[in-house]
Amino acid sequence: MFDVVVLFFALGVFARLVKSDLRLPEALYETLTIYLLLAIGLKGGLELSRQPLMDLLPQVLAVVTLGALVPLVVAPLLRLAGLSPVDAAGLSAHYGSVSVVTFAVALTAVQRAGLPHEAHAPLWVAVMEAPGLVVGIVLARLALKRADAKQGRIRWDLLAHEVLLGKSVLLLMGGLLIGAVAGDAGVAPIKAVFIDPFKGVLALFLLELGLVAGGQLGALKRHGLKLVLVGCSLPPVLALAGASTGHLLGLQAGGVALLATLAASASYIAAPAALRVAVPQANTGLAIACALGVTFPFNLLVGIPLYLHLAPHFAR
Amino acid sequence: MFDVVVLFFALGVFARLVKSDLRLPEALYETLTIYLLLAIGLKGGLELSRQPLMDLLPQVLAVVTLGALVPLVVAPLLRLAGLSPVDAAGLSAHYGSVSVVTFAVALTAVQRAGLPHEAHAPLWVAVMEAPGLVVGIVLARLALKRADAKQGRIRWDLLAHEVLLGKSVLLLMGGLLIGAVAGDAGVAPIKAVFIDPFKGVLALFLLELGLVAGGQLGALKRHGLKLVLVGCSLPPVLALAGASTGHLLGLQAGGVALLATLAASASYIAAPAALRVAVPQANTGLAIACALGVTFPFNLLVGIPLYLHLAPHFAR
Amino acid sequence: MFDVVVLFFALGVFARLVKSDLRLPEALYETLTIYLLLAIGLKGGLELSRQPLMDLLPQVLAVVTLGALVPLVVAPLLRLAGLSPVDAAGLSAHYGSVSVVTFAVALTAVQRAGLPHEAHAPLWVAVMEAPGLVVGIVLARLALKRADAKQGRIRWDLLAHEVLLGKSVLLLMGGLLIGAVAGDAGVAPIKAVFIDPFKGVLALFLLELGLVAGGQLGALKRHGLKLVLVGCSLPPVLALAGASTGHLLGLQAGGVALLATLAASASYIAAPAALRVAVPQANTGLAIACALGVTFPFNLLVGIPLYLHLAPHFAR
Amino acid sequence: MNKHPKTKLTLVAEAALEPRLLAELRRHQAHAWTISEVRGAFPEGDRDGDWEADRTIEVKVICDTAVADAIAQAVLSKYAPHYSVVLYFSDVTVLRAERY
Amino acid sequence: MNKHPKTKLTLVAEAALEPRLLAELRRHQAHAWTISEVRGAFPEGDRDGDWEADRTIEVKVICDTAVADAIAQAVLSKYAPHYSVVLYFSDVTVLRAERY
Amino acid sequence: MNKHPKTKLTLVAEAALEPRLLAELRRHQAHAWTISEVRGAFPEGDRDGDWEADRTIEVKVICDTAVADAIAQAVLSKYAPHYSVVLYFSDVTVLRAERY
Ligand SMILES: Nc1ncnc2c1ncn2[C@@H]1O[C@H](COP(=O)(O)O)[C@@H](O)[C@H]1O
Ligand SMILES: Nc1ncnc2c1ncn2[C@@H]1O[C@H](COP(=O)(O)O)[C@@H](O)[C@H]1O
Ligand SMILES: Nc1ncnc2c1ncn2[C@@H]1O[C@H](COP(=O)(O)O)[C@@H](O)[C@H]1O
Ligand code: NA
Ligand code: NA
Ligand code: NA
Repeated sequence: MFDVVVLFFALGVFARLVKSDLRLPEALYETLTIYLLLAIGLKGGLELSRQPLMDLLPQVLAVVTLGALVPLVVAPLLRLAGLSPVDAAGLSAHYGSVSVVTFAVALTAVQRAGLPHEAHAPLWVAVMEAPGLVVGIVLARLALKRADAKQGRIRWDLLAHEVLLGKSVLLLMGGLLIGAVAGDAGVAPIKAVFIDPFKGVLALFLLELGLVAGGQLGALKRHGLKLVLVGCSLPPVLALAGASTGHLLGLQAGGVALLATLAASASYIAAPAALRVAVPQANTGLAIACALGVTFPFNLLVGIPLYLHLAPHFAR
Repeated sequence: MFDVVVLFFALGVFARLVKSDLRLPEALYETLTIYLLLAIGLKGGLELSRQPLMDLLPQVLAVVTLGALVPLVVAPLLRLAGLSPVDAAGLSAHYGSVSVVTFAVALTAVQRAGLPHEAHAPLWVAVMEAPGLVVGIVLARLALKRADAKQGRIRWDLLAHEVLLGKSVLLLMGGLLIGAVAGDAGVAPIKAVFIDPFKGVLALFLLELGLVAGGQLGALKRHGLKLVLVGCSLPPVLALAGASTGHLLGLQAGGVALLATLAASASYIAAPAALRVAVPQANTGLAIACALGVTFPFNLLVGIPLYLHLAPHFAR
Repeated sequence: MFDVVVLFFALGVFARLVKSDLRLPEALYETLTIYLLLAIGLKGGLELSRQPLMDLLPQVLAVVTLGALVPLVVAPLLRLAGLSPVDAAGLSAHYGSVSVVTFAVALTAVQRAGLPHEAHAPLWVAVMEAPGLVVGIVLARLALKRADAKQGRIRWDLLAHEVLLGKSVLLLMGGLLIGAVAGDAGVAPIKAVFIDPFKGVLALFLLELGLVAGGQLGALKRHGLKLVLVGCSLPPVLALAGASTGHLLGLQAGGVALLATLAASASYIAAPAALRVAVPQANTGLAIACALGVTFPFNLLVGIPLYLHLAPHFAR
Repeated sequence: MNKHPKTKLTLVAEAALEPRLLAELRRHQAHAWTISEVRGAFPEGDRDGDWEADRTIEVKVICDTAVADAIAQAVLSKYAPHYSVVLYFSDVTVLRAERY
Repeated sequence: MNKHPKTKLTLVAEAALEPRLLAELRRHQAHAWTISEVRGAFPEGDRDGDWEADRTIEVKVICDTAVADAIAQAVLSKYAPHYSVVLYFSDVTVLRAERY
Repeated sequence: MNKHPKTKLTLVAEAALEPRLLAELRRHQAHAWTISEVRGAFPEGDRDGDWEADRTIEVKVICDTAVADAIAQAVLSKYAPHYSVVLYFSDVTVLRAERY
C-alpha cells in the first residue's frame, strides 16, 4: 500500500490537471522548505553526537565521489537520447545533485518498514548536494567552449558561494551541527516542532510538489516521449550505483536504500537555480520537467518501494 | 461557558473595532484555509473507510436536496425584506451553500458536549457546498433576464468548474478520499499535523475571521438594521429545516446538530467568489456583510449552542 | 551549556555574515510574532485565573514605574557617550520598553533551571511595553523643542492608539484575558498549538532574528565601537534595577530573573515603529543596531545566564 | 540603439477578473504582460466588500497603440459596467521592437 | 473612444507613512489610488536601518495635474525632511475622465 | 516647485538576475531603485519552466536619460541573449533633481 504522503502528491497532480484554482501560498512553500531542511539536519545531528566523527570520513568521501561521477555517466547517455551537448550536461548536473524531499520520503519509508539504517544519513544529503552539480556545470561550460571559443569565464567563487552557502546546504549543515551540539536533551524541548510533525509537513510539501509536477505536463508534451523514457530509466541505473556504493561501505539495509535513493534522485530546486547563474544557455525548463515531472514521481511511486525491496541484498 | 475559540473571534472583532494595526498575513490566512479543509476531510474520510458507501446514498441525496431548496425559500423572504430581485437571489445563494468554519466550530462543540454523531459528517459539507449556490445563481440570472432581455448567457461549464473543482470542494473531497484510502494506520503518522492541532488552528482562523467581520460594521450601517434582522432570523429557520431533515434521516443527536448548523450557516468565501463570476450585478458587499458580519457571529454565539441544545429532541 | 534556541540565533547570524541567500518569508516572520505574543499571553492568563487580581496591583504599579524611569537614567548616560540629544532620547525609549523575545528566552531558561517564578509574569511584559517608550518620546520631543522652537505638536492621541492598541499589547493582553477567562479546561484543546510547540517556534524566531541582527554589522561599523560598549554595558545596569524592584516586591527567584531581563532588554520592533511616527528626527537605524545588533545577543549569551545566576540573592 | 515608441496599457481590476482579462489580451494577440498584486481604493461605489479574498491586480502590457486601444475598448464595454476596473495609457519607448 | 490627459503621481515611501500619505490624498479630494508593496534602495543617507519591519510602499494616484502638484507640494514640505519619500509625475491618458 | 525631466527605466526579468542587475545599476552610478515582485508571461520561447521558484522581478530606476541608455545597453548585451529580460523607458518629471 502507498504511503499516505504519496496520496497528497496525487491530490496535487490531480488538482493541477483539472485546472483547479488550488495554490499553496509562496510563503508556505518557502516555510515548508526551511522546515524540512532544518528538521532533517537535526535528526541526523542527534545521531552524529553519538559517534566518533572520524569514522564517517570514508563514507563522506565515497558519497562525494559517487555524486561527482554521476554526471560523467549521465551526460553521455543523454547525448545518446538526442539532447544537445549543453542541455545534456545541464540535465546531468540535476542528477548529480540530490532531491531532499525524495530523501525525506525514503527516510519515512525506511522507518515504517523497520529497516535498520545509519541515522546520520542526512549528512550524506548535505555533502552530496554540491559535487555532482559542479561537475555537471563544468561539463556544460566545456560544451559551450567547444561551440563558441569566446565564452566568458565562469565565476567559480560566485558559484561556490551560491551552492555551499546556499539555503539548502546551510540549513542541512546548520541542523546537523545544532543537533550534534545540543544532543537529545537539548533538542527535546523543540521536538514538538521539529520531530513530531515531520511527516505531516512532508505531506503538505508533497501536495505542493504535486501541483508543480502536474504543471509540467505541457513541457513534457513539447519535449516528447523521450523525456519520459529518460526520466524513468535513469533512476534505476543510478540507484544500482548507489546501492553498490552502500554495499562497499558495508551499510545496513536501510542505509543502502537511502543511498540508492539519493543517487537516483534529481535536484529540482538547487540545481536549476545554480544552472541559471552558471550556464544560462542550458534549458532549465526541460531539466525541471524531467527531474520534477518524471523522475520525482517515478521514485515516489516505483523507485523507493523497489530500492527498499532490493536493499537487503546489498546490505552488510 | 463559551468555547475558547469564540474568544479568539471576539479578540479579532475588538481589534478591528478599535482600529488596531493587527493583521494576519494573507499567506497565513490561505494556509489556515487549506489546513482546515484538508483536516476536516481527513477526519470524515477515516470514518468513511469503516462503512459501506451505499448506505450513505440516501443521506447524500437528502442533504443535496436540502441545500438546493434553501434559496427557493430564502430569496422570497429577502424580497419581502426589501432587497432587489437580483440581490435577494444573490444572498440566497450564500445561505444555500455552507460555511466550513461554522461547521468546524459545531464539530468541536459536539465533541466537547459528548453528543453521539455520524463521524462522516464532513461528507455532507462537501456535497452541500454547491447545490444551493447553483440554485441561487439561477434565480439571480432569471431575475436579470426579467429586467433586461438581452442578458448574455451564463457559462455553466465555467461555473461548474469553478465550484466543483474549486479549492474548497477539492480539498474536502481530497481529504475524504485520502482518509478513506489510508485508514487509521495510514493517517497515524500525520496525526501530529492534521488531527491534534485542529482546534488551535481553528482558534487562529477565528481571530482572522473576527478581524474581517469587525470590518463589516461600515457595510452594516450603510444597509441599516434590516440586514442585522435578516442575518439573525434566517439561521434559526434554516436550522429547523436542517434538524427536521436530520430527523427524517434518523441521525444521532450530534448529527442533527451538525446538519442544522450546515443549513443555518451561510458561505462567505466560495459563494461571493462564484457570484462575482456568474452574476456580477448582485451586491456581494451586502452579502458578505450579512453572511460574515451577522449570521456567522450569530451562529457562533447563539445558534450553535441552541442547535446542540435542541438536537436531542430531533434525534433518532 | 547554551540553550538550543541560542544555536538557532547563531545559525542566523552566520548565514547573514557569509551572505547566504537564506531568508525567512515575511509572512512567516509575522506569523511567528503573532504566535509568540498570543502564546505568552495565554500562559500568563492561565495563572491570572488562579489568583485575586487586586493582589497584582502593587506589582503592576511597580513595573510601570520601573519602565518609566529607565529612559530618565539611560538618556543622560547616552549623552555622555556622545549621542545627540534627540538620538539619546530616542534610544532611551527603546530601553524603556521591552523585548518580548528576550523575555520568552528567559522564561524557557527559568523553566529549564527549575527556578520558582510568578507564572503571571507575562502581565508585566504587557504593562511594561508602553510607559518607558512614552517617556523616551517625551524626552526626544523636549530636546527637539529646545533646538527648534517652531516644532509641531505631538499627536498624543495617535501615539496612544499606536502603542496601546498596537499589535503587541493587544495580542499579549488578549491572550492574557482569553487564558484567564477560559482557564485550564478551556485552553486544553488548543494546547497542541499554543503551549507544546512554544519553544520550537521560538527557535525559528531566533533564526530570523539572527538573520536581522547579522545584518546590523554594517550599521555597527559606521557608528563605531561606542555603540557596542553602550549596548553591552546598559543591560547589566538595568538588570540590577529590575532585580532590586523584584526584591522590593518580594518576588521568587525566577520572577526576579524575569523582571531583571525585562528591564535589561530593549525593544526593537514596537519602539522603532512608534519613534518613526512620533519623532522621525531620531535615528532609528542607530537604535535598531544597538538594541537588536548588540543588546539582544548580549542578553541571550551573557545576560540571561547571569541574571538567572544572581536572581536567588535578590529573591524573597 | 534604436528606440521605438510603444503604448503601455495598465489595467487595475478586482482579481476575479484575471482569467478573463488575460483571455482578452490573448484574443488581441498580446501574449506578454506583467501582473502585480496591489491594494486599491476607490470612492465608495456600488461595490463595497472589503473581505480579504477581495484582491486587486494590476496588469501591464506593452504593445502598439492600436492594440492597446482595442483591448481597452473591449475591457471597457464588457467588464466596466459590473466590475471594478480602471485603465490608462502611457507612452513608452522600447529597444527590440520586434518583441512587442 | 475619447482619451483625456491626466497626471499619474507616484509616491515611494517608508510604510510607516502610509496612513498619513493617504490622509493627504483624501484632503486633496483624491479618493482612489493603487498601493504596491515594494523593496527600495537609496544612496546611504541618515536613515540606515534595514530591519524587516522597515517596509516600503509605492502609491500611485491618477488625477488632474493641479491636484497632483498640490499633493506633491504638501508631501514634500511635510514629510520629505524627516522621512524616506520619493515622488515623480508621469503623463497618462484615461478614458472615462469623470472618474478621476 | 521646479519640475525636472528624467527618464524612468523599467527592467522586468527573472529573479535570478537580481544581484547582477543591481550591480549593473551601481556600476552606472544609479544607487537608488524600486523593486517589485511580479508575475510575468511571455510568448512561449526557449525558456519554458514554470516552477514556483521561477520568480520575476520588476526594477524601476529614475535617472538621466544618458544613464538609463547606458544601463539598458549593458543589460541588453550582457543578459538579453540568455535570460528573460524586458526593458522600456518612460518620461517622468521629478522635483528634487539633485537626488537622481
Ligand atoms: N484615480 C486612481 N488612481 C490610481 N488607482 C486607481 C484610481 N482609481 C481607481 N484605481 C484603482 O483601480 C481599482 C479599481 O477601481 P474602481 O473601478 O474605481 O473600483 C481600485 O481598487 C484602485 O486600485
Ligand atoms: N532614483 C530612484 N529610482 C527609483 N526609485 C527610487 C529612486 N530613489 C528612491 N527610490 C525609492 O524611494 C524610496 C525612498 O527613497 P529615499 O527618500 O531616497 O529614501 C527608496 O526606498 C526607493 O525605493
Ligand atoms: N509586452 C510586454 N508587456 C508587459 N510585460 C512584458 C512584455 N513582454 C515581457 N514582459 C515581462 O517581461 C518578462 C520577461 O520577458 P521575456 O524576456 O520575454 O521572457 C515577462 O515575464 C513579463 O513579465
Ligand atoms: Na542524484
Ligand atoms: Na446553509
Ligand atoms: Na527594558
